[in-house]
Amino acid sequence: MTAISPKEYMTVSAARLLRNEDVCFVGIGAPSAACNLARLTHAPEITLIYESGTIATTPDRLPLSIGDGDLHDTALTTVSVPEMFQYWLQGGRISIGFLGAAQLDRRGNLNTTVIGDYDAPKVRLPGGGGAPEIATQAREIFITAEQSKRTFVDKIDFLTSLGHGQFGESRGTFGVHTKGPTRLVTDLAIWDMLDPEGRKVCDPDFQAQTAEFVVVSLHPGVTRDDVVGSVGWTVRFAPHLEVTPTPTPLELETLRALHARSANSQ
Amino acid sequence: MTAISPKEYMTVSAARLLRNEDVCFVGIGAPSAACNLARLTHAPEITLIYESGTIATTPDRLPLSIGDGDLHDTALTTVSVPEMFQYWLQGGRISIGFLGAAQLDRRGNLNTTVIGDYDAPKVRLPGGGGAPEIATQAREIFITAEQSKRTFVDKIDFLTSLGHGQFGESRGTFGVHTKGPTRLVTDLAIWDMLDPEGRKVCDPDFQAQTAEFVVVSLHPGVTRDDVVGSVGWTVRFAPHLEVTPTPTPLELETLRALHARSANSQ
Amino acid sequence: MTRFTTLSDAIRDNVSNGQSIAMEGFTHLIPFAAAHEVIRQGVEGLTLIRMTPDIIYDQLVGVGAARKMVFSYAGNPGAGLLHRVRDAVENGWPRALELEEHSHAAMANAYHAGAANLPSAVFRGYRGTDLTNVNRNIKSVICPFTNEKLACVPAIRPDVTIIHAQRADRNGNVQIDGIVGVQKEAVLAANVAIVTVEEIVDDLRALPNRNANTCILPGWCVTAICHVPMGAAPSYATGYYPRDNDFYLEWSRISSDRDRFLAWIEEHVLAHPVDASVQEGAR
Amino acid sequence: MTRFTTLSDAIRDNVSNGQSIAMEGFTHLIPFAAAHEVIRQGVEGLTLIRMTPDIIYDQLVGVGAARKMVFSYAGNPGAGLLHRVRDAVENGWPRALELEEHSHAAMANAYHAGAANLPSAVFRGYRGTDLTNVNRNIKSVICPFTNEKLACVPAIRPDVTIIHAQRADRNGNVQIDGIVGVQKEAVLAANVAIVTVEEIVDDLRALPNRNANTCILPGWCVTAICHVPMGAAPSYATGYYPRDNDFYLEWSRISSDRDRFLAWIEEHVLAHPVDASVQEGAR
Repeated sequence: MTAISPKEYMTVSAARLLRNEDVCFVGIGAPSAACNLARLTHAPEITLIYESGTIATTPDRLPLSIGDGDLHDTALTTVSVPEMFQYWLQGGRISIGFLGAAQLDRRGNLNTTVIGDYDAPKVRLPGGGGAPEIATQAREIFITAEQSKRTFVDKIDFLTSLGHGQFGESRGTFGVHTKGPTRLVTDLAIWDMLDPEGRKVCDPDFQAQTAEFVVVSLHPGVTRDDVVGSVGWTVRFAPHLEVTPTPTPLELETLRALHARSANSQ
Repeated sequence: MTAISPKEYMTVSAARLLRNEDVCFVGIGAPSAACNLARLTHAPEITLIYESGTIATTPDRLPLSIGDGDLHDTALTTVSVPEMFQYWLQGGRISIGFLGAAQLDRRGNLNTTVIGDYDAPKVRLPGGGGAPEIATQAREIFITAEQSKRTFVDKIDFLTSLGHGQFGESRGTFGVHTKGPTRLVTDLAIWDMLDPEGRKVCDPDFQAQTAEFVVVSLHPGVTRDDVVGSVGWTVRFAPHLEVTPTPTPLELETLRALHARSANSQ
Repeated sequence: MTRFTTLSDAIRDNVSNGQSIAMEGFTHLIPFAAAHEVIRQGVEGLTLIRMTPDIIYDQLVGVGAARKMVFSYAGNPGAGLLHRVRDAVENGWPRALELEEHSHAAMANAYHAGAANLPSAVFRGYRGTDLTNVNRNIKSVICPFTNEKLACVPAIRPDVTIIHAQRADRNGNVQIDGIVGVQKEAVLAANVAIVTVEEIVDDLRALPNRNANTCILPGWCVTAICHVPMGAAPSYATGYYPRDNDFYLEWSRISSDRDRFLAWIEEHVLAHPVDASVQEGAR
Repeated sequence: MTRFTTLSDAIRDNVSNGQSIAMEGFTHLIPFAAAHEVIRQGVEGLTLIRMTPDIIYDQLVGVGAARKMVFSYAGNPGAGLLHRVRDAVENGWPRALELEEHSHAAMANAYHAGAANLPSAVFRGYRGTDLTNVNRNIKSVICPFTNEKLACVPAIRPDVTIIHAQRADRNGNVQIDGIVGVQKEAVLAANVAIVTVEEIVDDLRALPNRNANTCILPGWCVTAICHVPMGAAPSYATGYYPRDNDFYLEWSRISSDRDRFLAWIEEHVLAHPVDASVQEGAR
């Protein structure tokens, strides 16, 4: 078996965050691979939902788009898009929203709208899609993205999807009472949303106004400098830094087979 | 063939108001018989919709309830009840609402809620059901009811479903811009909603504030006194009073066969 | 996640005095067996929510289980009035019944809003009707784009929703064929959902010929599933048994007299050992 | 009532400069053939409405048919950015494109409100996002029961909606299988609805095995039906042909250069005699 790539660490580590009983609203790309890997390994009964309306879908290959035919053909049921956003997402039926981003900050706020000024953009990105309401209505948010100074920025150019707002704010500032971003999984590390006392979002004493993503685990072979060098803000590391467990052979084989099937069918 | 009953005159006359291209929201009882008679005679392609969600239903017998299995089994499609009221009725897709009532006044206002005071009713009637919004959102309303002083009253005890409001008002007073009640078919006569100049609702100069139901046609054998004696207000008759055409043998046979099939299957 | 239980356990574990309960099914699939179990367990002080109270709430109101009813059409469909509801409203027998009366459009929108986790439903309705004078839960909002005044009613969020469906699979996924009514909304709007079913199958995904008007509720939206054949009789279940129209007509006679009603409840509901009424149909 | 016409007649009779048009289909059943006919007929000044503009609006924007786009996700799904939309927004080529940008939840609710003939849609959304700063069509209402502030956007009421479906019957009833998206809402919200279909069958009622996720639009809700096999390619039609994922990836290359894009449009859209592109697929 060839060496484990950073991206494989990312996908496997992200997959491990998911539990069998989760109902997961899945974004395309890295989130989709992680969610399906979880389903094909330790969480066979996880419910995967795509915003195209497919509920409890079990695709054999990764979809290229959010609405590939496989997603419908292997779903328990397919609902209309208005119903998906009204009854299922806003209805509070989603336990985990899994999001990526073109830009993110240390508070878990995401930008998928523009680089530069909105009215005269340097790069016009696709926009929010489902993310603004996934970010506020799923009960908890996991983020996954490859680290780079272009993506991990001190200040995002546009706030598309709310994390914990600016320092000094909280989600409650905006009338939002779901947990928001709790975990960030990258190609280099695993980050937790922690306040200065090291408390997690689920802790009743969690101080949202001062919380930020903190590195809690480095993938094997990754140094603190690697992390610092690919992030546009001053990185905080947890006092007891873990080493991310190596993917098991089963995880790795399953992921590679999934990617192989997906490539063949496209 | 036995003599034609007053109720048969009512049903056949009501059926004749419907056209092949109508989309009709059907109430149970007399409206249902009239609508299905129209479908089985001169309007084979009429679209019948029941509030249970059945669209373009073609039952072989009259349903006892608004949601009998036959209505679904013979429908083009069945939608949920929220969708029925949101997309189809409020959506403006219904050309004719066909209503009955426990009490009605000469302005086409209907009461199906209580006889007596609301908080200490003499008789607690079933209530509005779909009628309050059928009355305002179907593009036009036909009413059918058997005449009696108990039903045809000078002042209804409770306004469940808007006709043209009180004298001096119009539907516009309440922000309603559909035609409202235009025809009333009873066991004795056919009435049109006319203003004092004899103008109909569809006339651009129609004066809604002063309009009322006016007798335009008497069923054969019915006298003016019969009508006056079964109505609790001072009846207006059209200057040129018609005699309602006798049901054709086909209409009568079809109606009687429909009732016979319905009775046998219950 | 879904638990498969007996009907008596499902009611005992999830239904208690003073709750708001929606038992839905628009003419079709009315959960009579579950309502009878509620009567047998002597639950009291309920707020009963249902678009068409039908015979099912006439029975619950007649035994005095309810203190309030939220509804839009309280008739015996095709047969006339609901005599037990009338007796409660007109004479306070066996106890007074508070009414919160809506139109169908309002109830349908309120269930929709409940399923969508909104505080209220906005729609174009109630224009010109006296219902706005007798129901304080009919308010309005102004459209900020057109200044049109629209009706607004509170979302329905029952403590418990009970429905009957044709089938569930072993993962707890529930399927409804035929007239689907507001059952999906009523389940998704509720804190707890109990579903009685005609049949339990292995896997809904594997069923051939799923009908065009099928509604499916995933198992993780349902609290308890009970296998109760004939659980909707004298209502009906498309594909299983027809509506017992004769009984609907006969109910007018049974319910028009207090003693006759109580004798019927005694014989057909209370005298049955728990769940046994179900096995032989609800009558 | 429905008219069965050629695609060129349907576009000529119903689409004109300056209209608002929704061409819907959520990844699935995107009406490419109809969009190509709009390009061939040289329609201009359109307001294009669509949750996911996708390649279909990249092409319409690229030829300069649009002055405004109402949308919520302007990516090439699975492949990256929409280069023609970017070029219009970033450089005004071939003309400036005004954007009205929403979230999916807002667009879905706005179509729902349009189908329901409401002036606006009320939902819980847009909290904390900068989108409220750049889109004046995001307002709010206060729930009169809870005082919660809810988002409010105008209902979508297109002049014309165009969709593609698997089949229609001779009475004009339309059936969609698979991912149904917002097509029903888009059709019911519109003043005029054009539907292209893979197949025309005798009678939808007589079809066996109607699928559980079928959507049906009665014929009297549809203005024109056009028989256009492969009318959704390179998107897909469940039961007929799969998504041409290779083309979606290739589009990034074609569209990233103005000349290459124009050559592609010339060869694959304009050079085709009317409707002929359809018969051999949209590429």
